[in-house]
Amino acid sequence: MGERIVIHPVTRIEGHAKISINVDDAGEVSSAQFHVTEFRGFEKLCEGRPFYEMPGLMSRVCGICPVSHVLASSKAGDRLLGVEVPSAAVKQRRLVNYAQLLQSHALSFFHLSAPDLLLGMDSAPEKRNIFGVLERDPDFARRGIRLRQFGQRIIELAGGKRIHPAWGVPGGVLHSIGAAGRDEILTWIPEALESMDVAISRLKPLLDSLPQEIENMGNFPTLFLATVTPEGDLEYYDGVIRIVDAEGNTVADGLDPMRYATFLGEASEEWSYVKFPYYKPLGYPGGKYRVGPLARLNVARSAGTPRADREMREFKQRSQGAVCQSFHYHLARLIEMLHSIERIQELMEDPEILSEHIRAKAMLNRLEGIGSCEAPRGTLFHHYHVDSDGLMKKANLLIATAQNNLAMNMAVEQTARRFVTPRSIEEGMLNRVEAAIRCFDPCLSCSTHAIGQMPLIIELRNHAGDLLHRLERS
Amino acid sequence: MTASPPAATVKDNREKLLERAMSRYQYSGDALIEVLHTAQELYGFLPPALLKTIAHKLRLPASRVLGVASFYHFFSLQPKAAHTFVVCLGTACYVAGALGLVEALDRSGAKPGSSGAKNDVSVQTARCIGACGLAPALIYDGVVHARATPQLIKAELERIGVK
Amino acid sequence: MSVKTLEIDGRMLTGRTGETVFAVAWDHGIQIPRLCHVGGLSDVGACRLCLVEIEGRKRLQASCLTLIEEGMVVKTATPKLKSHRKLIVELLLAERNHVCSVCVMNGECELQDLAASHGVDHVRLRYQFPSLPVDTSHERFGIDHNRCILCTRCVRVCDEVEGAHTWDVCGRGTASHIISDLGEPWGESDTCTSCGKCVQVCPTGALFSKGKTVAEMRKDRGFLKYIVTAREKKQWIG
Amino acid sequence: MTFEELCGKQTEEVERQQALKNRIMCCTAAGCLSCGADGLRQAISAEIAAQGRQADVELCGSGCMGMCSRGPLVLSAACNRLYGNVAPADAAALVSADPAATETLADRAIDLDSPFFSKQTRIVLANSGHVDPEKLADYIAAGGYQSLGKALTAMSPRDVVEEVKKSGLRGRGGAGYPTGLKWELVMKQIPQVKYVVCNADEGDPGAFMDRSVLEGDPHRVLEGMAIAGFAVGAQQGFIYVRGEYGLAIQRLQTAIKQAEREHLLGARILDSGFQFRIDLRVGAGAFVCGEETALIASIEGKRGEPRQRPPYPPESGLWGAPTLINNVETFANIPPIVQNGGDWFASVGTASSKGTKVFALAGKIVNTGLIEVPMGTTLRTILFDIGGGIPEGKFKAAQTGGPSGGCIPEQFLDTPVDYESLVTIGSIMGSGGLIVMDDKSCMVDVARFFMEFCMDESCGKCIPCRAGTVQMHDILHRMTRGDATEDDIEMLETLSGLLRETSLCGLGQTAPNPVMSTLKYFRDEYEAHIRERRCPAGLCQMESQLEEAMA
Repeated sequence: MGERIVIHPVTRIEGHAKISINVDDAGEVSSAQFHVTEFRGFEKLCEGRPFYEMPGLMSRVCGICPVSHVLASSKAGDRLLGVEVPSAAVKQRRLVNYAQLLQSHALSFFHLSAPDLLLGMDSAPEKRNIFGVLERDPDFARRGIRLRQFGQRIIELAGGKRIHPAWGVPGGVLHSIGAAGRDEILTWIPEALESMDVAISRLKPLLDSLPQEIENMGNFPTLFLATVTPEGDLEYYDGVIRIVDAEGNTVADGLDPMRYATFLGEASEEWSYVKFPYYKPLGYPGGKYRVGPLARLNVARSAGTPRADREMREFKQRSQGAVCQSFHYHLARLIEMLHSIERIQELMEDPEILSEHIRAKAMLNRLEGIGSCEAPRGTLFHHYHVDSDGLMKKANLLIATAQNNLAMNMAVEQTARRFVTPRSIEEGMLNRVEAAIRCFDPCLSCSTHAIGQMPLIIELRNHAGDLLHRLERS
Repeated sequence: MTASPPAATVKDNREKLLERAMSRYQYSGDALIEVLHTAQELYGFLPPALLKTIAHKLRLPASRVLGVASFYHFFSLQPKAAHTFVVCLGTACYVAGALGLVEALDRSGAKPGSSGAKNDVSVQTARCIGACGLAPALIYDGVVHARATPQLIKAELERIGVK
Repeated sequence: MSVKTLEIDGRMLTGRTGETVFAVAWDHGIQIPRLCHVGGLSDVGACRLCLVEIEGRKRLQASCLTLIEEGMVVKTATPKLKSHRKLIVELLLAERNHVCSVCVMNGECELQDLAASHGVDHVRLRYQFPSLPVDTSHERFGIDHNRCILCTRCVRVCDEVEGAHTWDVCGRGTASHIISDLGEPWGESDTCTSCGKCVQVCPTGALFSKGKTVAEMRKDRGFLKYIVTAREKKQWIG
Repeated sequence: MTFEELCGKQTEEVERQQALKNRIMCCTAAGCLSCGADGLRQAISAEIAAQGRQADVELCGSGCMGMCSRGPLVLSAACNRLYGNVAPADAAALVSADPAATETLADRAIDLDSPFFSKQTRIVLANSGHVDPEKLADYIAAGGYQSLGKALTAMSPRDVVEEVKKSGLRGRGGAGYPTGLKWELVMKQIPQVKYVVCNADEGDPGAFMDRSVLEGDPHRVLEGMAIAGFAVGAQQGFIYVRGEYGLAIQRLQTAIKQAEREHLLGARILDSGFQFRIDLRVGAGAFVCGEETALIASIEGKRGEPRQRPPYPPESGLWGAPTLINNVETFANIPPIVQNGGDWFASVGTASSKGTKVFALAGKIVNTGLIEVPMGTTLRTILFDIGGGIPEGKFKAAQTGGPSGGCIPEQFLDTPVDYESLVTIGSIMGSGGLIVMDDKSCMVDVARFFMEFCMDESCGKCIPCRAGTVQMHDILHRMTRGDATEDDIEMLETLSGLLRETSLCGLGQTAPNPVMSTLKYFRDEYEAHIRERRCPAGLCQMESQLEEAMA
């Protein structure tokens, strides 16, 4: 008799979702799905609103990566105005984007994933959280918390508040970081760099102790998509899109993000509120691809900063061709944090960061605008249509978590097949299924625009659909 | 000599009548409501162009004219349908089951405040037409029907070809 | 000019004949809440926030319309008045879609301030969620009906100070809304002088300058008193 | 025309009428018109011609005869009989007035000695049913314009005001402010230009007294206004009449023209120095215009939005001038008061409420129609003796005062109907709508109905009324759908307090009254809707029931 395990709510991810694991008559896992059960409808919500409001409105999509939405939204607004954003404003935006990456990755790694890594996949669930980590390794945990604080502090200094800053506007930004802000940020840098050294050197040996997990939790060939500089280096704010395959070969390069719709398709499935984007030339679901830290490191030639480049060269050695193990999202995340800190230092040393020429003003000059940037979890697109008065007619948001959706489903299934034995369910088995999801650090509030916090549920069902086991945590 | 008279002589008579009404009140802004009454009598409803004319003649701001016209339910800014049902929803009629009449009209696709499916029936509700002794009362194309029933409405709708 | 003495909130105050209770109170630092009143324009007594208790009068009185009288005893902040004001603010918040977080006036809004000062941390009433439009057809300004509280300051400033009377109220009751001319898009108004006075007097983010984003709008009302005084005293002559 | 000529005209007309063989009065009030009075009138007229009786049989239209439930009504003067449910086929019998022929009508004859008539006292409605509203001569024959003549020839303005004060007449529009005091206030104002306004914007759902008076006896109102104009020193009057009252408007227009032609209105009235014009202002469908400051705004051509009082209209009304505003019934009481004296009027009614009151009986009652009783008559007398009781089922409540009033339960049936007593039991006199409800009426739904009315009619100027009525209606609506909680009752009470105390005008201030009075007397019905999701009257369709029906 077939069975189905449902993990609902999935914990330690952003947002809420459900995993169902289907069990066949032989008692083996036959399939698994990652459902996103919430719906928010931001795209509908903004219809009829002035496009100038979008950065402020879109920053509300998510409490973790509001900056990314502000940036993509502001950039779409730049296009609607048809202006060239002053270079000082671009630097302000870049600064905050790095800060955002830093704080979001810190949250994902130290708060959400470190418990699995440091305490073990099978450790007691009630200890498997940041407080457990604090107990086991207070210095490590505190460094994580401080790194996140650093990122948030930059956002606060530049954007005016820590979350949902509405400082990005079409045409530029509202205010600059200012001399005092710059000075404060510079004081944080040495500690931050040191913390990254600590974290990276701590993670590497841990990875060596988890070969089973690395090889079986989301290890499969897909395409990887990310923004790079025209030269092919790591780039988060503005660049071209490059796609590589599992072997590391470039499939497409120099793609204009403005033309995303020509190479990315969006499918949907009735069991989930998240869309399923795919690379058009390879069709659905063959054109599955991954975005985010792992994809960016696979796609980029080099980081462009000395410390990160050193780590990146080593990282690329982990696999022939592209690194396909989703578990390495964790390491990629740390390398990106290191890179971000280096870039922040560079920006702080650039005198133009204090320039007050930070906003280009214009009337509405285009009726369609697309803005894209690299959010912590991957490439983000905002696509707006407005009427001649500048009121939103239609918005399409293509979000990183959605782009990883196909891969996450594959990872869930792979992990379930390998680790879940339906006859004797143990908590640790299900935790691995969740951990597979956490590699991607999905942000469900973004991808579905959900309200509130609803952690994930796992349900085990037979093939008649009867519920056999249910795990719910909040 | 041309056969057809010049355009000016076939000028709409209604314009003259409206003009006369306004001059009777010395084009005073205070007479706005009276003028709107006359205009609606003549034209059936109050389209924007008509409101604009009235505003100019009475030397009133256009927004004030629309503000007044839209305040009073008696004035219609939309053309009237060919057939009008007014269901009295005064207390006596309400207690006597006037809602049943509204429902009967509703079933035929004619909703209060809107025009019907074929755009030739409009349904309105009134706050007491003063025929409380005859509740529920219905005004169908200007004629008061005492103790109206859903059956009566059904028959009338069928007669004018609304299903 | 004769002077009258009255008691407001236990303080003996004086004011000139013809002054309102509201004006005398504010002159002496007693800030009676208000939304429809703005200095320099006529008063309509519509928002009911400035209601006060006056000894010997059965009903609460709108202080912006009540002239001071010798020996009057006024209370402006009794528990009853406060609870009424709080509920009025809640009624406004539930009436239309006031989403502070994306509003240009966030942090500067008079309605928001009132909600904060009256402890409105949640609304006990059902939100009505009407579907209302935004009109940004004007070259420089926009009107978002979702944020309009129908205080009619814009109508009055346009009529009384600018003299254009572009704005008025259309419809009635809960369907009331502000219109320009015959309800055309603002940008098509042939009476609007684009002076922007309406935008400056609007207490919320309903009227805003285009291009301003969330929390960016700052409104200046000082000009009103200046214009009105200048006009009364004909300061530009001589 | 001089006063003497007027008196001569009266004698002449009375004699002419007495010489006739028969006068057939056919009720042409809106009620009877809607059940075929027009066709009946044509049939009788044709019959008179066919029988060649034009010389000695006269057909007249008349104002409301009261018993609307039996319309169309016809009064035959020759046999002093009132017939109900008359059909065109009865024309021959009516015209001939032959006892044998009228036999066919016997079963439809209405007993004029029944309590419906005997328990009434008709002052305001004295002419209704006896005078043709479209004939000035008829009104004059009935003593019309004698009071105006008396005032102009034998009294000073102060005398008139004193007489009105002495009568104890109070405003019949609702609040019951002493009419004489109001007149005195206006009279004492210094400005030369003053106005008299007749509020005929009768908007309460379920009230049609004013309409009946205007349709049935328009000259009476004109005469009352002219006397008021003389007393307070105004030369211009306005009648603000509901746009819905087409027939009343038409008859008023006719009446004004007739009166002007005979110098009973206009310049040099009855050859005296007094001049008084009356203009009609037709309302356009806004209940709030019944509120005096809104009415003023409307006459001035503006949106009918009320303003704060004071200043009251007697000080600053129309265009800032002192303005006397009374309603139709109040003005209709004036000619008899001037004619018979204030003391005579004060002898009718109770200590604080003098005279009579006209009520429009409607709802679940046998004799729906228009009645007039002395102040102080008990509800029981009105409903069961005059009204004939409840047709089927059991009495539950009587609603007075329309949307500003309350519901009176059975235990107060013996309360005398006067201004103070009604307020004591949570209702108001209002303009005179009296709607009877039986056990099939749901009191929550009635409260919802009135709140919906107030919500629709709120002008939108002040927030408590504009937004508060919406919220109160929302709660009541949810109650009738079984979708409310106990907290909602509390919120309903809180909102009621807010509206009552903070609304700008009477509409908002009194809008909670129906809710408050039903909550007071029928709280169990509210609780049943909330706790048991059940409508005790079986009227409300509960959401849960609807869902069941769908499934």
